[in-house]
Amino acid sequence: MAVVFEKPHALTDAPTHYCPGCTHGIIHRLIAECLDELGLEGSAVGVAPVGCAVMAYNYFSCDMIQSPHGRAPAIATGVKRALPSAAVFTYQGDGDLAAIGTAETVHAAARGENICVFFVNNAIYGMTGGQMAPTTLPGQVTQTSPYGRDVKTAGYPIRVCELLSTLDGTAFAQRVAVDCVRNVLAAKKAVKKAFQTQLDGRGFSIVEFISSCPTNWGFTPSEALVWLREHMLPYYPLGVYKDTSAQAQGEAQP
Amino acid sequence: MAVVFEKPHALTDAPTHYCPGCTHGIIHRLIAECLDELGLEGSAVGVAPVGCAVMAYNYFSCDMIQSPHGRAPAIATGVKRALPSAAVFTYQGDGDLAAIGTAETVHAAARGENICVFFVNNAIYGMTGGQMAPTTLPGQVTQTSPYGRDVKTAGYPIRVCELLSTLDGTAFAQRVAVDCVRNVLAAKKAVKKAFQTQLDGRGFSIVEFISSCPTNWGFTPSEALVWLREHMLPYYPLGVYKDTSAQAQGEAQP
Amino acid sequence: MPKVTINENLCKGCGLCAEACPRGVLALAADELNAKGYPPMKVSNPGDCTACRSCAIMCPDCAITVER
Amino acid sequence: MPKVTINENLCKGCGLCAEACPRGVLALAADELNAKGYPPMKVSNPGDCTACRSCAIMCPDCAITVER
Amino acid sequence: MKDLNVLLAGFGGQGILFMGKLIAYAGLIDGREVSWLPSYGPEMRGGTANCSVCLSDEPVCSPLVTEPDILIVMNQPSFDRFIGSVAPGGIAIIDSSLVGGKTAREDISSFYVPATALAGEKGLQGLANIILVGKMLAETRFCSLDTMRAAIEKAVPPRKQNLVAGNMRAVELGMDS
Amino acid sequence: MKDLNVLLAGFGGQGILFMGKLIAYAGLIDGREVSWLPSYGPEMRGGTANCSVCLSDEPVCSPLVTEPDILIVMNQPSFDRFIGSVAPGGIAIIDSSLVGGKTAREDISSFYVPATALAGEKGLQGLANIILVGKMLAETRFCSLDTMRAAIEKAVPPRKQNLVAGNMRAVELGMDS
Amino acid sequence: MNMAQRVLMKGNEALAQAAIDAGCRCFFGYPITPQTELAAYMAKQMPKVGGVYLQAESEIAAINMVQGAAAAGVRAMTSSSSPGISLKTEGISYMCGSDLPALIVNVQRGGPGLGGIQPSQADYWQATKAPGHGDLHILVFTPSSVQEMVDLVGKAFDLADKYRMPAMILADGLLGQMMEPVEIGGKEVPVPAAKPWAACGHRNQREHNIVNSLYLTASELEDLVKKRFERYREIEAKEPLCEAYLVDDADIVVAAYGAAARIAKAAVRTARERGIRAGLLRPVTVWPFPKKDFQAAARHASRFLCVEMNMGQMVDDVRLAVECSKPVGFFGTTGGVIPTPAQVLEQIENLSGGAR
Amino acid sequence: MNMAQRVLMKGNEALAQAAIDAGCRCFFGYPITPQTELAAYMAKQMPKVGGVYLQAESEIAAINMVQGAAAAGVRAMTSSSSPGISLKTEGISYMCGSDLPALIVNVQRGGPGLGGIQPSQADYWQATKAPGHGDLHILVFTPSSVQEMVDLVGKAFDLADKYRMPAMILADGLLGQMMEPVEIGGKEVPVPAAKPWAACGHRNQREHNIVNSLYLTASELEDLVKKRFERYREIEAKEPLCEAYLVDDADIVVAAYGAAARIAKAAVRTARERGIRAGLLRPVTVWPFPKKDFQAAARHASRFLCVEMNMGQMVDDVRLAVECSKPVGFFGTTGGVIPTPAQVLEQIENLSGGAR
Ligand SMILES: Cc1ncc(C[n+]2csc(CCOP(=O)(O)OP(=O)(O)O)c2C)c(N)n1
Ligand SMILES: Cc1ncc(C[n+]2csc(CCOP(=O)(O)OP(=O)(O)O)c2C)c(N)n1
Ligand code: SF4
Ligand code: SF4
Ligand code: SF4
Ligand code: SF4
Ligand code: SF4
Ligand code: SF4
Ligand SMILES: [Mg+2]
Ligand SMILES: [Mg+2]
Repeated sequence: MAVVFEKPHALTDAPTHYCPGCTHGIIHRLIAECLDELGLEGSAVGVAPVGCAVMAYNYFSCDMIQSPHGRAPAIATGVKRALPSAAVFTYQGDGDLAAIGTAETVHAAARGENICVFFVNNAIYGMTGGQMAPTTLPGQVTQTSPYGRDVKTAGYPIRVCELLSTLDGTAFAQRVAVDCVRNVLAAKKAVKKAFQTQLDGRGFSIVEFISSCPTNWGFTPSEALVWLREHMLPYYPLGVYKDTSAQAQGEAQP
Repeated sequence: MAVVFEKPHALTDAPTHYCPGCTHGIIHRLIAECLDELGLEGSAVGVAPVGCAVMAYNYFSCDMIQSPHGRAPAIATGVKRALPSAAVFTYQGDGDLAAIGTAETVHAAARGENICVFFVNNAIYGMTGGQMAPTTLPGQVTQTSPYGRDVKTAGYPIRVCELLSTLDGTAFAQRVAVDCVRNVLAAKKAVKKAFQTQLDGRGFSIVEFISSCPTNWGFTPSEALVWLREHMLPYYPLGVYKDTSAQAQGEAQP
Repeated sequence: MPKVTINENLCKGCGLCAEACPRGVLALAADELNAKGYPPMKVSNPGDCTACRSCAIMCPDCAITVER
Repeated sequence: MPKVTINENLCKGCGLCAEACPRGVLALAADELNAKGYPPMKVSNPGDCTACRSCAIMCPDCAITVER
Repeated sequence: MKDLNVLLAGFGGQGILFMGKLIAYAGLIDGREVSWLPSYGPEMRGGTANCSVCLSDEPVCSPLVTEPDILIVMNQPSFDRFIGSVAPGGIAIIDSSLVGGKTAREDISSFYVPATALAGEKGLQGLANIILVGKMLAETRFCSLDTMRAAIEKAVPPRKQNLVAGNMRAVELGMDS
Repeated sequence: MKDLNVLLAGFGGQGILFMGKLIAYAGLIDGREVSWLPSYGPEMRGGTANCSVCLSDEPVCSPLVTEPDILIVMNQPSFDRFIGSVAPGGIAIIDSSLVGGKTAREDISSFYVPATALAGEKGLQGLANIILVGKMLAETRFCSLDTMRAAIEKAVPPRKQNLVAGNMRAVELGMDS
Repeated sequence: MNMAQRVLMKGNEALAQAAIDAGCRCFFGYPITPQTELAAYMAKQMPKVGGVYLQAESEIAAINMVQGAAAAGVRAMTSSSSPGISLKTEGISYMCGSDLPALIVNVQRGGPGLGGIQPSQADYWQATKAPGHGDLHILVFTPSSVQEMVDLVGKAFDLADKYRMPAMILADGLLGQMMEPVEIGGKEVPVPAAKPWAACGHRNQREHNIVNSLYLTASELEDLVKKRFERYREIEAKEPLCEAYLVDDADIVVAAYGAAARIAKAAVRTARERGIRAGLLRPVTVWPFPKKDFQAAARHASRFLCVEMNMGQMVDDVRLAVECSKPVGFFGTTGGVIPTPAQVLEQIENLSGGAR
Repeated sequence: MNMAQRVLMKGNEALAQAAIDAGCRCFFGYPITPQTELAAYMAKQMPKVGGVYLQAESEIAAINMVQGAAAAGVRAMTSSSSPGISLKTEGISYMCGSDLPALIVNVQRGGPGLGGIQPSQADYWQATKAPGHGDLHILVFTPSSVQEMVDLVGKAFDLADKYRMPAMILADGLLGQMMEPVEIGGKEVPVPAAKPWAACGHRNQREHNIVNSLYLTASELEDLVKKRFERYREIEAKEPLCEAYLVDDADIVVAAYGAAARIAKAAVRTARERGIRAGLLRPVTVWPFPKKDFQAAARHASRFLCVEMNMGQMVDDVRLAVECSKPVGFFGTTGGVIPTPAQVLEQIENLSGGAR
């Protein structure tokens, strides 16, 4: 009998601390599968964020660095500049990447830093117990938007792929979702493309995963995926926002 | 005989410390003229950056706060939230606004913070003696890009108006230049529109001034304006990037 | 023959696999908690499995192995 | 009659006003430095001035007053 | 009255912190000094939750209970971790629906209450924790039943006062078990 | 040899710091201890520039010259600011093309050299500063002419060695003035 | 809350309510454990009193928003925990340099780095010696009960306004997370004194105000700093706060603040029961440090024991206060470990054995 | 530069060249006066040696790039000045918590806040007590000549690697901006010791390395911190550096470091000429503080005088070093004012008058 699905090698055996049904686990696996398939585990250096994924350093089998909150792109820049042959990636939440780390994100992209950024947008600060994130939807209730996010005072959610695509250094930017089998499979392709972008030396790549946080949204895991589909996807349209690969240059872009 | 041109009231009598021919002076005057014309001097609170304009607090006659480097939009946010009826503006250079202050800029815009940001893009860190700025052009020689800005290592210049226009909270964004009489007059209109945007409560407005730094560029003042015209304007196209005013909604946008 | 296996120690009983399975092969344990306090997922209709891997693709905890 | 006045203490001799003046009214002092060490701008052809304000609009130091 | 140091432990979601609040409110209502300290942070999620409550007639010094007079546990890991720490002469109350083993300690009084099963049987789903508090009340008489009712009324949010009756039933069930 | 504390002052762009470098290099070449300290930061731009140079046979302690043995000034504000600080018995060398006044001090030797005008006359535009260094050399003999030439060769960037001759002419002009 | 009530509240929430009661109307924060409840409380309550709650994009933005609001003349505050406080140090230094009053809350957790999230006191040095670059100080209060979280907030705001400088509540995860009965509310919201220096729009009625920390002329900057230090000297003379517990005749004086002081108190009490003449000095302000209380105690005490949830950061302050006249021992836990009364008692017993 | 030469160089530039000579191959910075020349030099020279010069978007990004490069196992550094250092404190704390070696240069300027740009030593407390949150220390070197800017850089990198911790060169605007003759170069670029802990890709040949400062279990974090402090104790025993000048028989011992020490030295020399038995103790490391040298001097000296370009930040360290056995006076300037030898001499003379 042939094994047609098992844990990728680039994931360790450590059980994760994530809540039941948290999509962080799916995204971890996709990245690990791509590291396996591209043979990158030995040359990869991953950078874990501050956020629910802070302990990603225990879950990926490649060398890992734990970054200060929001600074993962700067840490990754340091690694990549020191070791240009390493396959360097960050794994970051929306608070980490789009709030405190805004400057580091924008400038890593503007520099065309040759790294991959995996961005988990779950519209909330998961780790700290459910505060409003820069990507929290208008009207969404969180611990710090108890009356629903009021755009008049709390402002508007940031669409990260759109923002970064205006920068010349961004080589590849795609938004994916992990709410169903089809989207998870598409997400994996995006992850692979991101790594390929780095291997080709084309510069900064980002994959934004529209994700769920059942715990802080207050839903069951499958309810959370429905909410994601119905509320987040309209605000955060999926698609390739930028792709400078030769191949893509032929194709149309959204 | 009628005076048809004199120093606006909202500028103090203090002589500025700017180098001969530095366009900071022109931009100061435009802002002061608009404060005069809109009767805002008494309700205005200005925020000076860290940069050559750090001592703007001595030059504007309205109340002024000197901000840490890059944090002027956060300071302005604090003022505006505390005193919603104040006319709050920041005055910032490209290092201040687009490097260290990236997060504060992006988030003030995303929040639709009801303030005006006057952004002096002179493609260099003037105050500290001519280092590369986020807006320094490819190939441009500066103290820290002595071989010319190499986009492979130093990355690409950031187009701030384009970047911020992707954000829902940005109500008005225009790029102007101060290289000739016609453009200076257009710039003044933009400043007034920015203040009007705030008075109308429509949210975040930014006017980006394409400016010169004769000292650190190594040109005479008028050579510098020619260089600005020939090199900066092609990279930083002038125009209105966003305008949510009712009036503008009728018009086409670039 | 297709075979799906669940590592009950890793499983957190989230139910995403069962939701994803087009064949109703999987169901949560009714009266059982694993060491972490979760009701583990069970293979209740092993014979219906087609090894389509949908369950494993959605499992956040790599608790599922599929063989054919 | 149009009249342009330059405050020589504020002037830094940058020359932007002269460059902007369509009528060649202004010229830098040849052999003179003000207290700050700059050659101040001079109104060399006052009669040609039309009070168009171009010089003042370009002056970074508010050193120019225009009257009519 | 004697100081009472209580440690409550179980999985997140079992109402461990709420148990603690009930006991603390009871102390407050009786005019005692009180402290309530939860475990906090990510360890709460998925993992175990625990909570220290102190009742005393003098200001509470250390709110962290390391040698509880009373331990209530609602899962196996907490039982394993904390049963040894109960002060000699203390009391352990164990939800035996969820905890398999028994302690060998003879210097403490141990009570095995199948609280989760009981709650299921009696239509008091989710109130296993309150049943255990009831047991604690029966064994210690740390407050009156009236105080307990008042504590429940305080601990339950204003808009959910309809839950008070169920909670009281659970307390009584626990007292009788 | 005696310690020599030199203060050089003028507008930015007049080559004040370069003057200092020449003197410092001369000291270095002669094997002396040397320090060179510029004023720095925004005050340089538009405003005044000044520079402290110390030559000594022992390691220099304070590189900041507050009571110069020698003052060279190239503008009025610097003259006004520093002329009073010259150590008694010291020397002041003043570019009289740019500085109007004269000092009343009699405890120092003052030399008024119209260096800027001279430079203009002699086709040595921009070398007024070097003329003043020449004057200093003439008055103090702090180094030999050969050392001065070597200092100029070091201070002038390698690609601009063609400027050395002009500089030397300016030195000599200053010595004779 | 209109009448003082005795209610059960978490330290974080009680502090928040007390700030509102003290007239704070602008809160700018960024989430971090273990202070999240403070911000959450503000998010809920500020809108009800017409105040501002704003979640900033970062701790840096938050402290600068506070600076802006403070410069505009209102009572403003932020709260965070250890790593977030490091990020605020530039802003705190600016506020010191600009003579701006504001409140900063540090609900400390284990460090260094990301460290942990359990209670700690390892930012004592940062708070008391270097909450930013340059010559400066801030007022630092160390509550040791939820009630004190409440009582010190008003005091902190008042002194900050009076001396025109930032004040810090240096708490920790234990105090932030625990519930205790507190009396809160029932007082009129104070009307803070006028701030004629504020940048709030001059209404064409006065010269423009400038809030600034830049002084390019060194001597001018020096004058200002020296004047500021005169104010600091005044504060050191007038404002130290310290609780003395059984110190009058104490042979062994335990020094502890904040959460550690609660534990130390239990140990001191038991030590007395066992016949050891122990006492507790509990600094309620750690800047200004209550030197006089220590000097007084040094007259009869034979030794001191610092108990801290860090590696011994207050020890030197005690040694300096007693002019090295008596030995100062140390017992501490770090990284988020909370010491037990029994551990402290053991130390006291060892010392008393040694002393006899 | 292949052979050691005696050349005239600015302190900032000499330091940069020395770092390259010490094998530093990654520089990440952000412009700030008065350290700009350092970065400019790196921008010019790093490409020539195949090294990395990168101007970061901020000081925070720069320190984190340093952290990344250091975690990857290379010698990396950043430089800044006072306000920029405050912004780096979170990153420094992370590097301490992750046991990462790196070099941080602080060319101090007047503070607090934006302050000024003239030379200052007002970040002494920040460097020695709280360069970040949590229990931690970094090595702090205080050069007082351009030559020492050069010599201490290699030392700083070596000790940082040896003890796996950040090192700081605490300089100031005077040292950064002045030119002096220096001997520089001429040595082989050292090959730093292997770093088996580095996160540089495991090549499928070892377990994955993790560079991390998070330990959610408090006791685990405590154990680590306590182990780290054992290392600190070793450093305090082995690594203090101090220059003693005319101290052997000194009655009045001036304590000064960095630029202030140059000025103090001149004053001490003149005092000796005037028959006053003055001497100078010049700490070259201020953490670890050279306590023994002070203890030795305290045996014969009747008093100490700290001379600093701040409001007296080293005074307590001296008092603690001599166990308050001798009075410790202070003379200082702040805000960027540089003291003159005459002023210091006056203080010495006053003291000696008072002492006689
Ligand atoms: C400097 C700093 N600020 C704040 C925190 C607290 N903190 C930890 S995780 C987190 C937010 C995490 O949210 P996100 O990045 O969206 O990740 P998620 O948990 O949702 O996956 C915050 C604010 C911190 N550790 N350090
Ligand atoms: C935190 C901090 N970092 C750096 C500096 C130094 N600094 C002063 S001005 C400046 C850049 C100014 O450039 P820009 O914003 O473009 O303004 P310009 O001078 O060109 O008008 C820098 C980096 C500082 N004062 N504070
Ligand atoms: S809190 Fe949310 S994001 Fe974090 S592990 Fe739980 S479900 Fe996932
Ligand atoms: S340095 Fe440049 S930007 Fe600054 S004042 Fe001079 S010309 Fe203007
Ligand atoms: S492999 Fe497919 S059919 Fe089999 S259990 Fe999984 S989802 Fe169901
Ligand atoms: S998806 Fe995985 S973790 Fe969730 S129930 Fe199924 S097997 Fe268990
Ligand atoms: S007003 Fe017009 S014509 Fe007159 S001087 Fe100025 S530019 Fe020339
Ligand atoms: S533009 Fe103004 S400053 Fe420049 S030369 Fe003319 S008058 Fe003088
Ligand atoms: Mg998130
Ligand atoms: Mg600029």
